[in-house]
Amino acid sequence: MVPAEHALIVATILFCLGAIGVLVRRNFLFVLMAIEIMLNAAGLAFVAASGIHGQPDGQIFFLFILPVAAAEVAIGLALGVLLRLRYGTLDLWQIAQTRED
Amino acid sequence: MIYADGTPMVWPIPAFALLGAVVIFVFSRWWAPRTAGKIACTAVGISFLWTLVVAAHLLGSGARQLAIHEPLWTWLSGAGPVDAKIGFYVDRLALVFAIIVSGVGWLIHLYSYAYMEGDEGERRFFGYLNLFVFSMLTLVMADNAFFMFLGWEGVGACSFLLIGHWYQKSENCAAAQKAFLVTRLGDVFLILGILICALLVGVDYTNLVGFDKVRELPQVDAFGHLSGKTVLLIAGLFLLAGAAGKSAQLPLQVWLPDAMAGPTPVSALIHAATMVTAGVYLIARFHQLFVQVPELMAAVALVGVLTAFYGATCAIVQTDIKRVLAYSTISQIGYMILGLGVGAFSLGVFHFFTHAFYKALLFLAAGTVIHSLHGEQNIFNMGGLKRFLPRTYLAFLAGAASLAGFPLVTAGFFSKDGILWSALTTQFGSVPIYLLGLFTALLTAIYSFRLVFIVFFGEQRKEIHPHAPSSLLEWPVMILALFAVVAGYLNLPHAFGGGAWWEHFFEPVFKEAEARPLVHDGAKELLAAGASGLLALVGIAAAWKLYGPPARRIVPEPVIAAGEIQNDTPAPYKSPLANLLFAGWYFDRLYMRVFVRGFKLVATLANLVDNVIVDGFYELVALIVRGFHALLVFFQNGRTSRYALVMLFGAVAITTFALMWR
Amino acid sequence: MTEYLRYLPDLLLGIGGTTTLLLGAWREDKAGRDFVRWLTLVFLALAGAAAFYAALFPQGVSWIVWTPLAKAFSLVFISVGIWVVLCEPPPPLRAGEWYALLQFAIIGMLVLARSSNLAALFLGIETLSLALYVLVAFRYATRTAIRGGALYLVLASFASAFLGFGLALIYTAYGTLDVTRIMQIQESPTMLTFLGHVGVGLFLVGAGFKLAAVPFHMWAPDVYEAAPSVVSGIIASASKGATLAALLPLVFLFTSHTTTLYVITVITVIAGNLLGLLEQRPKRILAYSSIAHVGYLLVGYLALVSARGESTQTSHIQEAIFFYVVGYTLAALGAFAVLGQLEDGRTLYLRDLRGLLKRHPLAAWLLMVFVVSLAGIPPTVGFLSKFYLFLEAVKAGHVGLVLWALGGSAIGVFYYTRILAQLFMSATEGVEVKVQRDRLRDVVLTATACLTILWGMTPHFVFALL
Amino acid sequence: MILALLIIVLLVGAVLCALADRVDRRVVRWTALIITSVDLALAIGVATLVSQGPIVFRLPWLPSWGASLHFEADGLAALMILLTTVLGVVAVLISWEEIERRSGAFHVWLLLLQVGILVVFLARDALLFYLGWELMLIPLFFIIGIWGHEDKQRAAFKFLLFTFGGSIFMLLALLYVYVRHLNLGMGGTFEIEELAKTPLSASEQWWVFLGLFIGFAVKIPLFPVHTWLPDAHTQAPTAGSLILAGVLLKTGVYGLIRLAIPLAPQAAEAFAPLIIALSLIGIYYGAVVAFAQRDFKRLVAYSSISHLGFVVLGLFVGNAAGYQGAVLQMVNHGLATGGLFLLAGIIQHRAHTRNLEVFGGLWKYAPAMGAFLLFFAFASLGIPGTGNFIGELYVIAGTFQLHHTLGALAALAVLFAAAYSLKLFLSTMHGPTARPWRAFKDLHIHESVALGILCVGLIAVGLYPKLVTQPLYFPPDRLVPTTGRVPERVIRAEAARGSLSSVSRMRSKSFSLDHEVVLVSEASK
Repeated sequence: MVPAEHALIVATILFCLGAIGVLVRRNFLFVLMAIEIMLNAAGLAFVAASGIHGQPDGQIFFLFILPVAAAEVAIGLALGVLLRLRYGTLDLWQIAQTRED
Repeated sequence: MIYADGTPMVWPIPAFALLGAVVIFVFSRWWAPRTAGKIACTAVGISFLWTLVVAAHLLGSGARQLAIHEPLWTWLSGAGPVDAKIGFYVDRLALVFAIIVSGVGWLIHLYSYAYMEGDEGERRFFGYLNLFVFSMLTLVMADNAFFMFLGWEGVGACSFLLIGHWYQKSENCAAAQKAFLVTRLGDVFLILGILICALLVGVDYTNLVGFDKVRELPQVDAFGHLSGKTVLLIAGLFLLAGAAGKSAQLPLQVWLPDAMAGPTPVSALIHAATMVTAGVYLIARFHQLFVQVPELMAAVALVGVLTAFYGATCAIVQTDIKRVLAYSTISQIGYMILGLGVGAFSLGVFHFFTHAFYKALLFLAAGTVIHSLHGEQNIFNMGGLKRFLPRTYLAFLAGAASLAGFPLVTAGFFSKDGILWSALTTQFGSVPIYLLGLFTALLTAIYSFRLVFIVFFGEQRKEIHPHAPSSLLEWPVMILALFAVVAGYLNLPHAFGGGAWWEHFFEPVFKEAEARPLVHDGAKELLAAGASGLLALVGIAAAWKLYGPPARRIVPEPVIAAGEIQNDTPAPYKSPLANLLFAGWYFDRLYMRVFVRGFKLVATLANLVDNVIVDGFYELVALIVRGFHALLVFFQNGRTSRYALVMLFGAVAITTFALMWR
Repeated sequence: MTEYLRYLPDLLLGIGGTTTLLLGAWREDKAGRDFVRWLTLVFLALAGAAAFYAALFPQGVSWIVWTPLAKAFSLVFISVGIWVVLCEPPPPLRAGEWYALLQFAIIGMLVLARSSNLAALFLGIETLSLALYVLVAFRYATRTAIRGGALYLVLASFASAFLGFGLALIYTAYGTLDVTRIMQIQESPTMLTFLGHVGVGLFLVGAGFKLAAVPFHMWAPDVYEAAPSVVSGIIASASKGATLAALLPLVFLFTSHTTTLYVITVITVIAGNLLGLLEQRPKRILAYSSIAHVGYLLVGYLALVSARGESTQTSHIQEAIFFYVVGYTLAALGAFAVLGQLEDGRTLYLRDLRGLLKRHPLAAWLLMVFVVSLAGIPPTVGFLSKFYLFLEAVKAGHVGLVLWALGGSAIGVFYYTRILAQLFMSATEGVEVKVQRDRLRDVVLTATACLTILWGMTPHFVFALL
Repeated sequence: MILALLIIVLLVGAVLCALADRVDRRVVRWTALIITSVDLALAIGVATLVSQGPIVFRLPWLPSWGASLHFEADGLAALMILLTTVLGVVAVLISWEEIERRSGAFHVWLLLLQVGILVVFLARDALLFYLGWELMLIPLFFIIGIWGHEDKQRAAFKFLLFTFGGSIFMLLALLYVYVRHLNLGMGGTFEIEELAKTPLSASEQWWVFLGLFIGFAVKIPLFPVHTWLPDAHTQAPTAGSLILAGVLLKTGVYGLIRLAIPLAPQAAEAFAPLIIALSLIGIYYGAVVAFAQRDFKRLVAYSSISHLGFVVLGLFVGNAAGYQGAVLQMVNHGLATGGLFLLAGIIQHRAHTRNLEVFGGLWKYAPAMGAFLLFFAFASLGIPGTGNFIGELYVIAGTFQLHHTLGALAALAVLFAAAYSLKLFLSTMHGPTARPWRAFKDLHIHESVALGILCVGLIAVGLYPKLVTQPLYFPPDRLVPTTGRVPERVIRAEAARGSLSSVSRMRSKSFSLDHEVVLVSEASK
């Protein structure tokens, strides 16, 4: 059996990867994906901790994280469509540099 | 206005003058300009009359009542040594001054009424003049030094305003400013001196006798354990500095010649007869202090005699008729101070008394001359005026003779001679001082008759059309001339067979402080008087030789036409000595260069410091704050991943923190 | 049944939100808009009443607990909802969604205010955030709105991830997310404290983001500028207030993080005030101001941490924080609402304020009151609340911290008064702004301004809520 | 109750002015004039009542904090509110013509400013005091910033930032004392009298005093935190300058008297040498820099710094003379400098410039104005007969008692005062007419009245300074310092007079004042 601590370490690595993804990607969609990875890392950590403590609470909590992530992605995608529509790009840097007025 | 016991109140004396001033200032704008003059003359006239009433009462009650002390209300109190009332104190000293101030003042008011006719600022002029008389009366009649200081500053202010009466000329403003600031410097010392006195014995004149107890104190705790005598010396020097400022004594004499920018009656009243003699009054009033310390008396005498000499030397080369008289005033006040300094307080005051008449007369006569010549003041443009202004000439001659000390028939002779005799014979006197005073008397005779001969004798030097003065310009002068001749007999010395009434009159005031001549030899006294009388005659003869009609030569020789010399001509003469004297020994130039320019420089620098360094410091702080702002705002660029980076940085920092500093 | 009563406000608002969402789709005309508006108002009022009474019933163990403080905060957030409904005319399009999202956001706040479990806290934050993402981008016809929404979404999710991961670590350390249990466990230290500390640290990142504490503040100006003004107001005031309300029972978590909190507080106070210094866009100024105000609140929070549960002191500090939140909410909402009248689909600059005095003097005077309150100058509630907060901080021994905070506020005065200068002191020539006027809004804003001043002199009314 | 009324009247007045603005400018002015006059009447009432004992008004406010609306007027406070209300009336009079734009708002702010000032002067509760203190900021900020002159915004900001920056230290010090008082188990209270009982250690006092002092020093302003003042004065409209110079600066001094010294008496003593040095520097610095100014108002502003230096000097020499001098100077400076600012405003309104170098010869066009300027310039340089002389004399005397050299230094500064005052007068009124000031009108009647009020005040104080100093001894008189060397003459008067004369006194029926005629006769010689 895989020790729960290892799962935690994996979760941490996942979280860091996600965070790096947010930092290095400029494309809105990829950034969203990276955030999903981070949220899932949190979920994984919960499940692992649930194992450590022998309780279901952590797993239940993962159930809460899932719809949250889903809802965020849903809104994110809607905004992504609009971004593409208004700015013609999903590159967040370009969008940031666009001057209004 | 008379108390139940028959003593007349004294507050009305200054009050009438004040009332006149207030009425003129507030109401006269709706009246004709001439009305102001009428009000002013009336107000001072009533003051004078009331002074005479008080004088009659005091003289009449003799030793029974020597003074009227009339405290009105508490002015300064509750603040330790600063404790004074508004109140009046009229003893014989104050009385003499008050008579001169209101009496001569009244004559000059009358003169001014004619003199200032048609002047643009007539109302203002008479308002100030009344205010001046009020202040001067306050000065001499106050019952304590702080209240006296009110009058003291008041006369300074009026002097400032009247010098600057013709305010549209910047020279006049500069002269006014100079006069005020220089006297103000003296006043600062005066107030310090008064404060020391306040701490020692209090400022009420009735307390001043306590100074002899102070002298005996081995140390005074309030003054860093200095000995009582030292404290008195310091206080006395401060008072002397105050007196020097107001009375134009060395080294604060520079303002008086410039003060002649004012209208001539002002010069007569303020800068000859009354205000400038305030220093004499001050020292006479504080005689109890001065006599405690011989060094102090020596200082007073030295200042007096040096100033007398200084003034006489400068007067001898001046070309402006009023400047000659101004330097002469400096010199004559020097004599008065000398008299006080050698302990002859009553004679110092006596010289003030006679001087008030003849100097006021000289100024007024000069004013008539100037008036007749449409403002011409350079004596080398005058000449031969004897024919045009015979009465003025006679009056002027009387004044000049009195100034020169023409023996036996003039007041100036007796008063000056008394001082010189005291300088030789009292415990404070000495031979060098006497000799210098004697030499100055010679110079005095020369410059006073130089004036007479150049102005009234000889031929007309310029095409001028003098017009005849109105009668009001002449008869006050005649009255003054009368007194300039006869006033001297009030103190006819015993040696001349007189009773020295004046000295006896002042005995209750000065008491033991009055230094008596150590020599009681009538013959010697006559000899000395003869010497000075002779010198006066020699001086007059020399003036005749040098400046009289027969002499076509003017000594010293000017580099430009004498008639063209102006007050600010840099070096009018060929002789450097004459130039030195013409410029008042270059005191003025020195002060201008060192103090005035120095102050302006410091002010400019301080302003710079304020703007650049002090304010700059805060600007720098603001700049630093802005710098931080710019730094922080730099990161607000809207780039999502950069924001995330900063957040991650924060997260890492917090985590590290949590792990390490546990 | 009574245990359900504690969820009654949330349920009511949930029902209300869904109803308005549906009804809004039904009719888009003015009548429809007004209808959903008043319906929302009814639901909010009902929720308020429910919140008022729900707290009276016995409380079992739950994720949600009605403490007096929670009740007071809940009432404040519901009032904010009512205020927004009254003050802001319904948007011309998608009114139903607007009101639905508003109610959903308030559910999130209510949950936050009452959470006694970190899971509930997470859910509350997410509910609030999700609603706000959409509200920020509500006027998606303009490009900035979308950009701001996207930025907010990305960063908020990023922060949520930290929050989630932090909670996971806390859970790993303590085996529970229940606040009272964690507190009990913490008193008997376990071997996993290390994970717990890291977890609390990451939790702090997530919470800090919601609060816009430095260095998690960067989003604030961009988002506030992009969002409709009133939404910015909600984000600045109520949303932060809710987060802080959720943090209030959690002080024990941070006892070993005081240094971190201290540093965050100081740089928040200073940076928040420095950032706004020369800013030219008023909404961004208010954003920076909100950062600074979070800094002041954190001063209070640190005092709370230092009080270590001492009851009278804790209750005093809580009172002070509550008062501050109320005061700040009044002023911030009011200020944003006034700016909202000037918004014309383009970026608002300070110079645009010049026209306000001529066009709508009342609005100018009201904005002045709000800005003065934000600056903390009497006789407004901003002064007294700040005074109270700092007083409590000094009581807790944080003299140095208060000096930092006061220094920051001295810097901040500059940008607040720059707004005033633009309003009243500058020449009005050549400034053309359109002002949307609404009578009801004027009334509501005037009342708000009056409260701002009234409570600035008589804070008892606010304390009475507790 | 009368104290609350003082403030309520002004608040009501502010509302009325706001309403009147809808009708007409004239209505606003008259409303403001009536309101300020009513307030003046009330203040006179307070001043007369206060001699029977302090007037107290106390209303519970925040009982949980121990803060109450505690207003109390003793002699000093009564003087200050009298000054405030007098200048309030004058401020309205002088704004009669000058303020043409947004007159309603101006008067609203003017009245609110006075509210803040009155609260400061009357508060005996630290929180209330601070509230009043901060209350003064915004109104003056607007008065300078809206109705000021060319560089008004910068000046307004500078004023606000300096004062606010100073006041944060003060607030912190107050909070600290409050908390110490609380933690020592003495209960939480903001009553200043109670707070003063807090037994603070020496170092605590040091810090508390420093905090309070920074706050007050900025307001006074002392060197080197004065730089906001010249800008604020120069740019402010006349009424603003008047109130600023006349009373606002005094709140700083008043704070020192009322808060800083009672709360940290030992520290005050420890700080005294430093403060005395700062105020002496300020006296000279202000006077010298004033001389270098070309701007009328700037010159007067720097002279203010110099005068306020005298006030603080008097306060910290620690004896009755200095203290009375300080209070006298507060009043006199308010009247004299106020008058100069009025004239500055009047002249600027006509000439559209304040540059002294382009003036000259204005007397010809405006003799009445010249006379007033002359009077105020002389008052400013401390001519006897005006209150300034008495104030300066007392301060110098007090300093002299402390140390003779310091006293001499302080006295010498008067000379510099003469230099700048004369420069001010001469370069404006005298000299050749530099420009054809054709449209230059002499004073209007309301301007004359405003200036006349100040003149009368100055002369009254100058001739009967008990008007100011007597109330200081009204109960409670504990503010008057009793420490320091007991001022005693070296030689007592009775001992000095000795056997000079027998003095007969008799009351005179012709005078109502304490008047007696003393006949000095030569009885025993």
